[in-house]
Amino acid sequence: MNPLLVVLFLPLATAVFNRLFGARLGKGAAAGLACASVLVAFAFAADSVLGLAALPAASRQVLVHVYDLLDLASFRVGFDLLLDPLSGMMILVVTGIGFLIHLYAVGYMHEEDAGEYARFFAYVNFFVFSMLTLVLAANFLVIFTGWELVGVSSYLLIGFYRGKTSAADAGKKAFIVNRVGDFGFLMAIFLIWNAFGSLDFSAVLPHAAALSPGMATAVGLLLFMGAAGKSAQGPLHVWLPDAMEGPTPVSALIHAATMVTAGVFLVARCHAIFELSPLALGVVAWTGALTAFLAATVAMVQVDIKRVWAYSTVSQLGYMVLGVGVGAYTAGLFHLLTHAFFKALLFLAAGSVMHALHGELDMRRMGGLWRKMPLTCATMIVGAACLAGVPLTSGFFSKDEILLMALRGPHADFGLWLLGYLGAACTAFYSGRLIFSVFFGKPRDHHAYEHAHESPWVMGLPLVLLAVGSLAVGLLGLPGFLTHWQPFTDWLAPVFADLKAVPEASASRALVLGLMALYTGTVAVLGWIAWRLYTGEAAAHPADGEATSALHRLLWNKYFFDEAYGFVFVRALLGYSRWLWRWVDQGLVDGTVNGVAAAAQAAGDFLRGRVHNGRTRQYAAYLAAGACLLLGLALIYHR
Amino acid sequence: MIPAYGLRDLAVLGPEIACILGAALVLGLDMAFRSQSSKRLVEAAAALALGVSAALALGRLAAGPGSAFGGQVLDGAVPDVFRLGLAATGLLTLVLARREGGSQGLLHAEFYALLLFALGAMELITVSQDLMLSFVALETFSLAMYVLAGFNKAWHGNREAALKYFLLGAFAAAFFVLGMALVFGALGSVRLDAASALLSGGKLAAPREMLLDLGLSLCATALLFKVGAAPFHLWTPDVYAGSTTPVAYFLSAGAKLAGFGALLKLLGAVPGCPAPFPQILAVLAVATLLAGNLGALRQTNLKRLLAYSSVAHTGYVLVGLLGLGTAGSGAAASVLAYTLVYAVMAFVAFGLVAAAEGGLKRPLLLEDLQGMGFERPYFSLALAVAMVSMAGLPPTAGFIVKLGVFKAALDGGHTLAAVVAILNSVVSAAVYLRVLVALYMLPKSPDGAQGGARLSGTLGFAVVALALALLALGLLPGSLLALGSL
Amino acid sequence: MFGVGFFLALAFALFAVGAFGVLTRRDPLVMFMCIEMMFNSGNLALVALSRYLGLASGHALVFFVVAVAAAEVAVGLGIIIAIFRTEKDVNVDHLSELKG
Amino acid sequence: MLSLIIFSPLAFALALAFGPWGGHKSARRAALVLSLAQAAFTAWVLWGGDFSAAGFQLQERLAWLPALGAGYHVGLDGISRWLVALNALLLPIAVLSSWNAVERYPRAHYALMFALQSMVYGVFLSLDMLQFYIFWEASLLPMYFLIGVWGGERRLYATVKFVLYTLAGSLLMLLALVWMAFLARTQTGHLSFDFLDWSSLAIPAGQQMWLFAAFFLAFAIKVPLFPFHTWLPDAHVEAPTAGSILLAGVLLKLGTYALMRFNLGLFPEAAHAFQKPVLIICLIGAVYGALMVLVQRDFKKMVAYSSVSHMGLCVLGLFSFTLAGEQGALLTMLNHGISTGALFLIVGMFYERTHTRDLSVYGGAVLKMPVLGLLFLPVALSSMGVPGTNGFVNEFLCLRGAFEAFPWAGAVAALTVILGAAYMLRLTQKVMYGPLGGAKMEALTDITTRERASLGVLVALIFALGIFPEGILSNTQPSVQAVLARLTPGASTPAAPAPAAGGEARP
Repeated sequence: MNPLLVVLFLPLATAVFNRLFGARLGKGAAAGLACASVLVAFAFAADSVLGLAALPAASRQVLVHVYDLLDLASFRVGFDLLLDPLSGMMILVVTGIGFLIHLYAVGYMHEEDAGEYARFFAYVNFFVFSMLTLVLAANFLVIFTGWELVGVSSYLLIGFYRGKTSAADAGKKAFIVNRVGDFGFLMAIFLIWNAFGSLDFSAVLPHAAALSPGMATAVGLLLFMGAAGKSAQGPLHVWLPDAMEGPTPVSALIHAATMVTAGVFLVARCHAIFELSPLALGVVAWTGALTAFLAATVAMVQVDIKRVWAYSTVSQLGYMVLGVGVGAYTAGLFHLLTHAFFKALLFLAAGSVMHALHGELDMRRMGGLWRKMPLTCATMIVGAACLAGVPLTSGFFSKDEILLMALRGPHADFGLWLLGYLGAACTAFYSGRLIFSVFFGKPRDHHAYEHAHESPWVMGLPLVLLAVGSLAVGLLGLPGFLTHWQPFTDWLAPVFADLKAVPEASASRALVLGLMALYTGTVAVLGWIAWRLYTGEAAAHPADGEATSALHRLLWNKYFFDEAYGFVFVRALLGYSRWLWRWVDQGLVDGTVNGVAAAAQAAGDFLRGRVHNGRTRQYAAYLAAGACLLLGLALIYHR
Repeated sequence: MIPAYGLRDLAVLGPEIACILGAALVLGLDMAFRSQSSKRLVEAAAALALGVSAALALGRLAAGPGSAFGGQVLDGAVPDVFRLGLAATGLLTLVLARREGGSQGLLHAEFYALLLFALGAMELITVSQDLMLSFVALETFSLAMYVLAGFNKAWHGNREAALKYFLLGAFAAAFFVLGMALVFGALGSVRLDAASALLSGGKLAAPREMLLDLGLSLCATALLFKVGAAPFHLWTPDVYAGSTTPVAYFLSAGAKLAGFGALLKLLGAVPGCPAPFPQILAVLAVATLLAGNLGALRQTNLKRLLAYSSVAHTGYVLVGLLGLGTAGSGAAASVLAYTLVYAVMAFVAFGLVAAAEGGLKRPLLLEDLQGMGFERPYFSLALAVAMVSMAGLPPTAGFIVKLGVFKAALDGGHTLAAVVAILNSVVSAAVYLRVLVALYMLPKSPDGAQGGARLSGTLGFAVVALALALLALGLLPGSLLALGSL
Repeated sequence: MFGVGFFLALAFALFAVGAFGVLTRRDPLVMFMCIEMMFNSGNLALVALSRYLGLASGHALVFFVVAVAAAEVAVGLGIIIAIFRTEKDVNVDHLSELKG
Repeated sequence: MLSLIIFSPLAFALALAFGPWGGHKSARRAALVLSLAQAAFTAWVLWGGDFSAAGFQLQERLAWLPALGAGYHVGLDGISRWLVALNALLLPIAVLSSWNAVERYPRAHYALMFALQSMVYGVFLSLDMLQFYIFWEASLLPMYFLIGVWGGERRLYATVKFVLYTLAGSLLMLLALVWMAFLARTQTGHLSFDFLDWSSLAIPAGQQMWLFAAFFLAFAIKVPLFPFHTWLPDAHVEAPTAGSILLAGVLLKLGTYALMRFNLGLFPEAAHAFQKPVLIICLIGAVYGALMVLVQRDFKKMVAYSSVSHMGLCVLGLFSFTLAGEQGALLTMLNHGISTGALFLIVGMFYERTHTRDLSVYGGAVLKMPVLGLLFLPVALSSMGVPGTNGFVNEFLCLRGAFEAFPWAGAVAALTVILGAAYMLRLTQKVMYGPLGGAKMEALTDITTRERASLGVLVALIFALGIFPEGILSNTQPSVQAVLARLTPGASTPAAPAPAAGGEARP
């Protein structure tokens, strides 16, 4: 049996088993089973990837046909899996980081009862399965299947705390917003089907050039609509911050490390189509850049630490999208990889803080926690450094690469770079702000502070591993002028072999170094500002609803996206539907039906009351009239 | 030259003669035995006469068409089946009278005699080829029916019904007389076969043809009055409601059979049924359907509801008549089948009304049926079958015959009339569903009739058997369709 | 000058008058007499046409009609008298309890 | 064999109505056993057919009404096979759903369900159109009683509306049937109601329009398509659970099945002429239905309106005249039966416990009913068409078919993907999640083994059909392709003779 099947179906099997019987097994067994399945999946994934690596670079593609999904005479599509460098990288990320997060969750969720515990792990395993389906897909139908299934598991996990209305709302919102994107994806699939008569990547992507420019643009934009939904790009980003209603490991796994990167993955996967349309690529890049910048500005004023990381995730996803949008697929994917590590780390660390403070998430009530939880503090600082792009961390290299490509890549634009740069500056500020508010300065809520404690080792271990990973992963993609050892680029090279120029050639070493210096300086300055602002006794946090300026109010309310959607889509749509129901359905359509019945009854009443009134003479009159009618008709026909 | 008539001529009229002799026998027996036991004897004699009449009709059916009295009487398959149906209707009326006749003051020899006279005349009109003969027959059975409608003089309703029926019936008959005069003017005779011979030979001058059509239209008025076609139908609800239930049944089923038998003969005078007759029939059919169905829609008195329903059914039969001009449309057969099945459906319905109203001092209302569905399962099922059949829904005989009339109309090219008629079926379904609603879906009404609605005795047997027959004919309608090959 | 047309017109007029009477009078007896008039208008037409066509059979028909009308009188009077006896009031418009 | 399938439930119905089962316990037990036996027998028969070819299998013919050219003629093909199976499947489930809910006149209740099943079988299997019509109309009556006797507060209004509305449509079809028989007479010399005879008739294009319209109206009301749908919410809301399951599960399918077999199969030219208007109606219906669901406050009404939306999609697929669309429509018939059946089953479970369908009372049910929560989810996912559940496959294929025919149609229809998620999740959340809704929710008890079994079977099917759709699609394909072949212009319709002067001329 192909190891990929184990990778894929073992988590599914465990998920089903745990969901059905996990509650009876007890917590330990359920968690153990779940973790083990992901670890085994990781092992098999690693094995598969190593096997792939052993192949010559040009033929690194393994196609696995599981069974036929649909067979419509001239059109067939199967449940087919494709292992290539791109999906190989992704399955390692999904199972690897997935495992660490599972491990973390063993500790994090231990207060839940056995049933909930098993349910949690079932859902998470199911998510792993869904995500693997997505990345391993060899055709558009399977990728759409995975695409939707991660949506479902995300929905389930966001709404994990089923008794909470806000959790259920957030899950619903996530799913519906994603569905808006899926609408585009579905249309793109149909267009591809029309154009190629097949949905297999192997039949579509190598022959993408056959698409007319207009069609390529349409397909690209529609695909990106799907990608934007899943990767929380503006204006479809609104679900991601709310998704933090889910348990923290979920935020780390799904809403930071893996699922949300699916959009980036999709664009990279279909780059052959995007490359045909400068317009589509432009939309991708500008969407990414704007999202990166705007989300970073919002993150600067939020006080809920998970929410800060959520907006940060939106922003970082913007960078990845910007990367693929400017044609720097490798750079975008590299940021995906580094971000997976450090954002997972940041969320887990935030979870650790939250765990220590019994669910407290408001950074205004924290402070000075480094004494109580040094490990969490240290690892979170590592993560934040990566996020902020402190030199020599992985985030520094990956973000740097993207910005460079925005300035000098094949589809570069100074505006893109500028937005990216400003976003990076904001990132440095909010990362610093969060770290300093939470761990440094004086405790602002003494009661909470007194009861704070470091997390157990099952939570600590993943933090450490992820911190190490966050730092180390940067080595895979050092800038080209430092070393010729470029494992990441080389590994993905076969996937992007169809692209024309080697983009980096256009950037001089001086420019690269100059930009690095600029970023370093910016990070240092903004970090210092954050330190000054947020370590004091009365840190510069305004209270809820207290706006210091119009700008602050704008950011605090996240540019009023939710309100706008609430008005346009929810209230207007519901209002319209209600109107439609009352006046059209009940009024016009049903009214016609009932009106006909009422008219018949009225006619019946008329006949009974007026015509059959019991008077013989009237009856005789009708009789005579009838006779006249007959005679009249006869005469008419004989005229 | 005086033609010589013989036994052969009498044989053709055998069924009628059996009825008339039966009537005489009944009266004679009543005079001979003025005792309580004579009631049964009289009843048996009447039944016997009707049985003989039916048997003779069957014999005539087997013997094939026969002309008698110089062509004034012409029987054939269709009239013979009408006669058979009339005799059967008479028997069913006896069954009904047996159940409630006592309490309704019907069990007198005169009742049976009048019934037999009426039936004899009704059978006669279906074979008559001579308008004068038809007129005499029409008046004979009409007079008998006026009396039957007012038979129970103690009932106020009976008296009013009789007077209304009489005045309107006589009024309608006057139109027949005038019509007959016009026909005579056109043809020099009142023989239908003469008309058909002249018309098909094209030997009739245009003004005379017009006169003939006017005359036939006026004659038709009286017949349409009898079958209850709008706008000549207004008497039906009042008279049915005012009469005793057996008489109401007889008025509805018997008059329909006889009236349509006569109408078929009348229209047979105009071969190919040229204009204006199809137009007249179409207008009347639509008017009748609307009047009957819409009138019944809000009716709560069950007998009135059945009266309106009888009007509506007349409408459907008229739709079937539309096909008369087209050879092979099976129009006559569809009319025949429809009226026969109507007689059965009406019997089940009126029979159940009779069973339910037992001892009730006021008219039976829909609400009296409430809650009976599961308490009186057989009663309710039989009524439900009758209602479904009347609504023309499968799998009942009502559906098959309705299909027949629609088919005839469509074959005659009267698509529009067929569409209107079929949409009327929705209204009629609404009417009959109300009965089912009352039976099965509403709780017992506090002032509803108590006790009655037991199916027992001859009536119970007949009602259940005929309800089953409606179902059986719906599933295996071979015998109904065989009428088409007559 | 009194051709068949005249008689036919007279017959129609009589018929119309009779019908008008039925529709306007309230006494059942009078109504019934009006109906008799309608019958007889038919008879008149028959006789006239019979003469015009030179056929005797029309006269024979008239006898049938007269006979039937006589029978009708017998039954009709019976019914009307039965009503007279019990109701006292013989306005047909008042006999309208059966309706709806 | 097929006749046994059709008439065995009728025999069972009589046995139940008049048999020796006095109390409601013995009646329901008998009903369950009989329905399971019936299902097993049907499954056994269906297994035997050969569905690699398009023709009708297991045909049976009897002379019935030779005078009218109507006979008794049944047959089974790939299209009807699964609908028959669905009908067999849903009866035991419906019986189980009324287990405790029906205490008044249980024998009559179960007998009517069997009678309904028999009529539905008859519709799916009839190849003689008069016989088809008889079954079609006769299927109204059992449902009329099921709603009218065992229904809710406004049952009379609902049931009378249901019967009259559907009757109004089908009566015109009756005229069209007779017209077709006349056509057969003019072309073959004898009246015929046989579908196979009709398939080879050359119907003048002008007449096709009228005939198509008459058929379409009947079926559109049954489906029901917008704007003929208003009877459905009323009927569903008032129907007892079993009635709703059967109504949504099989009765609506009569309409779509008949559209596919007769409207498309007999009037290809008219079908092409009507394609766009019908597609537009379907689009309106699909989106409009979904919007209606969004604003309902009644649990059952939501599910009912979602049927309007789903059936709009189904007919959309049908009228795309593409293989994907037809296959999708056929799958929709099955899957909608399963998932909406399951939804109504769930509504019934709640109603039995809370005696209210007002959603404002609901909330947090999953906390009290974890097992139901587990089984509810796949049903909801299926209804909104999530991959892995059956709902996805049919939705995908229907949309695909529409898109293939007219991209705009596919695009508009795909809005239901979003709206479907919106309303289904809203429903799920209202009922299952959030804090407990109140006293009525506090008193909830989780579903019993009986309820688990019935719902579990449906959920298992939801997954099975979602994961292996080919299991069904592969053996419906030949029959569906045969339908499509007739629709392809010039493929199989013989040249139509010049129509007689004037459209109204008699055939």
